[in-house]
Amino acid sequence: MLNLLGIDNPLELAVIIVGSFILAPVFGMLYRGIDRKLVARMQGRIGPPIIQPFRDIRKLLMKENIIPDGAIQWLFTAAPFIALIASALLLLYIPLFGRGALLGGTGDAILVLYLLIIPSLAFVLGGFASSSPYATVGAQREMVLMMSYEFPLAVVIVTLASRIGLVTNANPFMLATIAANPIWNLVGPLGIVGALILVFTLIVVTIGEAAKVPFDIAEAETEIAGGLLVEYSGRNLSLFYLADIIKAFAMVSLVVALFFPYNLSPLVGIGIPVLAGIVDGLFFLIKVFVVMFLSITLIRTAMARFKISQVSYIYIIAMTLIALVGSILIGIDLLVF
Amino acid sequence: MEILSPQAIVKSFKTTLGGGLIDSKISEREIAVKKNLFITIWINVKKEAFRKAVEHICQLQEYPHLAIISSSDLGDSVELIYHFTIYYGNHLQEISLGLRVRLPKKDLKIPTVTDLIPGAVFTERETQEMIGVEVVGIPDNRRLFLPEDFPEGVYPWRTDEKGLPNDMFRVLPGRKPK
Amino acid sequence: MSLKAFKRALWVYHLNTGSCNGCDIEILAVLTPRYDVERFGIRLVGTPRHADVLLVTGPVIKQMVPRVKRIYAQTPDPKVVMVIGNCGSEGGVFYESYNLAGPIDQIIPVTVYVPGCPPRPEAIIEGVAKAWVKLEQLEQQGVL
Amino acid sequence: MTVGETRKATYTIPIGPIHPALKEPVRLDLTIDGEEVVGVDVALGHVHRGIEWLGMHRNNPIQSLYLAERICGICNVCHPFAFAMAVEQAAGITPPERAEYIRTIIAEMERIHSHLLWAGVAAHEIGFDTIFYLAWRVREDIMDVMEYVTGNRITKGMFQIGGVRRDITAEQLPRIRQSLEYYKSIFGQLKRVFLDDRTIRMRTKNVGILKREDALKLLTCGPTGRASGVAKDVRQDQAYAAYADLDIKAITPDILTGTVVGDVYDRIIVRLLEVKQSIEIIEQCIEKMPSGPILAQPKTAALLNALTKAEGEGIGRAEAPRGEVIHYVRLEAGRETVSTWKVRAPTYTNLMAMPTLLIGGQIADVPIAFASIDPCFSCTNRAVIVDRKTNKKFLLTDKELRELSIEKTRKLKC
Repeated sequence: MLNLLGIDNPLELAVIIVGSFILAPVFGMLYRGIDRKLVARMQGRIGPPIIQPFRDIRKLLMKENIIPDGAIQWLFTAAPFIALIASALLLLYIPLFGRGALLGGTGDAILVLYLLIIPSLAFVLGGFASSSPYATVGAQREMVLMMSYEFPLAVVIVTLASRIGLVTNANPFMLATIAANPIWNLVGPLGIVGALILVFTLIVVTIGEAAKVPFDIAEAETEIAGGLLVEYSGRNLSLFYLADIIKAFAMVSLVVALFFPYNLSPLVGIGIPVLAGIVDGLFFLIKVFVVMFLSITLIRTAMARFKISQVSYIYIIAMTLIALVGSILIGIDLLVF
Repeated sequence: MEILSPQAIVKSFKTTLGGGLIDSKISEREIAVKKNLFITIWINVKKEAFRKAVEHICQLQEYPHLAIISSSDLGDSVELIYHFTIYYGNHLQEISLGLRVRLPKKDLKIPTVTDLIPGAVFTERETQEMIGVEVVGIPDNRRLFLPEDFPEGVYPWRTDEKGLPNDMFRVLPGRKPK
Repeated sequence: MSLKAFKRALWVYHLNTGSCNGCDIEILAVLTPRYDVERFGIRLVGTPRHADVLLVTGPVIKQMVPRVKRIYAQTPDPKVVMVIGNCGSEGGVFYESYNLAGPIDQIIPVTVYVPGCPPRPEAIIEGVAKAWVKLEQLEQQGVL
Repeated sequence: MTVGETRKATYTIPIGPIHPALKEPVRLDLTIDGEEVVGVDVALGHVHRGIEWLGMHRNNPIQSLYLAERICGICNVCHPFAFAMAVEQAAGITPPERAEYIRTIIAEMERIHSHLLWAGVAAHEIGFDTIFYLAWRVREDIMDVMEYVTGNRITKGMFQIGGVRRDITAEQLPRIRQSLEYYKSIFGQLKRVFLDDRTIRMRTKNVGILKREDALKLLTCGPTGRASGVAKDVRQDQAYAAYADLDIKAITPDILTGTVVGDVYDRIIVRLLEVKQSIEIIEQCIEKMPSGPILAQPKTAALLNALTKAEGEGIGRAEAPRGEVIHYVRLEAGRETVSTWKVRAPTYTNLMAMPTLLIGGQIADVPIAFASIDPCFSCTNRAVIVDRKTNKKFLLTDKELRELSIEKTRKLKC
């Protein structure tokens, strides 16, 4: 086995691999179930059981896999795989369960940005390949949305990396570096405000990334089948379903990795590696849950029920501007203190 | 616009149409506890006077509400009733006005009223396809409800040989076809 | 594959073939907080490609026949067809009309009939339970 | 079959909707230039069941009463209501006063349920599913009361020619009152949700405008016409049932806002205020309800016999939640069925206004503008989009339209 990331403890390596490939999707699905349940409760319903996403996927695997006559066959079939593989790759680059990322290295923070695009792109490709006008319209809109939210996301990461780059000799565009130097430790009060604004931006971006079926904002979670997936069925649909879940989990993990990389074990002083790993892993899950609840579940329901309509209607301008304000604050903070 | 009594309305038709008016009827029904009146006026006009009658209704009320055209197959003729309502918007003063015109089966043609009442297109289209009356000058000549593969020259509401043939509908088991 | 997963994750597509809306609003009512079928994992989907169950209402107007057949073909196997309401089951009050091609079982195979005009939401949910039983039978026969 | 359908047969999903808003037997052929709608054609007939033919050739009038109830599953009180009135007029039967009051109460209950249903559907059209659930949850209470009073949730089977089949007893009144109190207590909340929400305002103000003059010319009726300032309401205008005893005033949006715009927002106002009006009407009816019989002729066989012998014609008019329902009935002596039956449902004429509502708007506004007249049919509805520039035709199901619509809300929101 390759000695990735300089991890020489085979146990730890095994833990990370298990964490990336098994635990992350499992918890991703669990969180999707929790999200659906919570939304239902907030809408006055009982809602599906938390394990519903597992059942959905198992059922989809039992179903017939139809490829429509008019579709571009190879692309139609390949797109779900691309989406799933790209989402899974994301997990390898994002630190999970309080550990480092399996892969990673110079510039992985930028790489993640690109990897985030690929699943969306695969959705778009699948939509175009179905050559249904419905899916085509959906694909076009998805592309527009995708381009819009990648931009503020880039601003957030670049700001973080530039600030952190000033205090360390390590490459700042590494998630490991960012994790080692949490932004909150580096800046003064003004910078904290700036960082909070960046967190807010990232959370709004997460809504866009996770509510992947962009035209179906209210039902993106309960109904994975938006316009893009109209022609998909059976296994292919389940792959998209899974990719969607994993990507949402990865995205939220990214938020955690960028802004809340703290581990619990050093704070409470647990020295035993295994115990520390378990404690950190659980703490990570809690952090992910909190971010997911705030960004996906709560805002989604609240936006429909109450009204949060203060943000401008163009994602790209408003959110980018807000992100820029955040980075300027961090910049001023640097000058002042 | 001045609101006329039902009797005055009938009288105004008489003066406007003269011999074009065949007969007229005012039906009044007492309703509920306070016995307010539900008033319906039936005006029966000759085919030639039909347009003039509609124009006269437009005089009585600026935008008369043409609810529907009903059609009955009377054997040797088809009777159309244009159901208007006038004087709406005022408490209990609305009057239902049925303008009745009879067309002989030999000459099933009626001029359109869509130039006076633009909203009448649907009901005129329906009249054409259901009873087989040709509406002369209708702006939209297509069918409204019947499927495109419905046979030509068959009109569901006719009771003569142009009505539905027996093989076009089903009869419930145990029920005699009428 | 366990049938249990299948049973507990039925995705439903609603197909209206010319119904009066009565059954359709009751199907919707089944989704709403009072009845909330999502707690059984049942949910309405927007395309027959994702569906396990076709909920068909209405007496099948002649114009709808090719569409009903196409929707049926578009639904991936295994699938169950449920008819909601009297019109769809046997024509109902419209049986003798000249513009009908139904009832539905003359056009596509039907597994579960839910009679009623319209059936109560509870009856619709019970119909879904009947569909589960049918699926179990299919499993025993080795079809699944 | 349209051009688009033949060219791309596999993509056409003719039965788009999973929610009832646009489930009409109607196809809209939209001509668009870029994003703007420049032409609209309406194609009907996907739910043509030949009901009038059945009534004229198959059923006796009492059977047709139940057929009339099944014209529409949502407004299934007003059709038998109008049909019964038409037959009563034709046969010279006068329903007892108490029956008139019971009919009115049931009709108003239906209005409450229908308007709440519409509110949920309209919220769904612009992507507010939480409000959809809220509105439908609120609606369940009146459904319960209707079931309690009539025995059924949807098709009530309350009407009989010459009266009603069930009485409303004194024991039932507390439950009805309790429900009315409930709706009064939440009315402020509903009003806040639907009229003050910024997103709803943004999506509905100045969308789908119908000017007063167009509304009159195109014969629109019901809330659609009233939102354009046409104070036309059968309950106010013409004496029928217990409405003749009450002092009812047609609701126009200027009652609340002082002006009439005739847009979707005004239609929301009218419907909301009508819910309140219905509550008041039911209260007055309960208070003033006279005692006495509920049927002019309780024996069905005798009634049928009288109807067979009767000769005459009559019009029944009732204000349905969506507008005016008119039934024309002609009876011939010796004939078991009615000899002529003509039904006019409100959507029939309201659809005439559709081109005016949609032309000049954006595609994303089509669903809410279309839903704003509260069309009441059942199934397929999709639009043929003709792009002026390329002259290509392709089909959009209303689900896609809804997606576009929801996306617009989303854009406005964040």
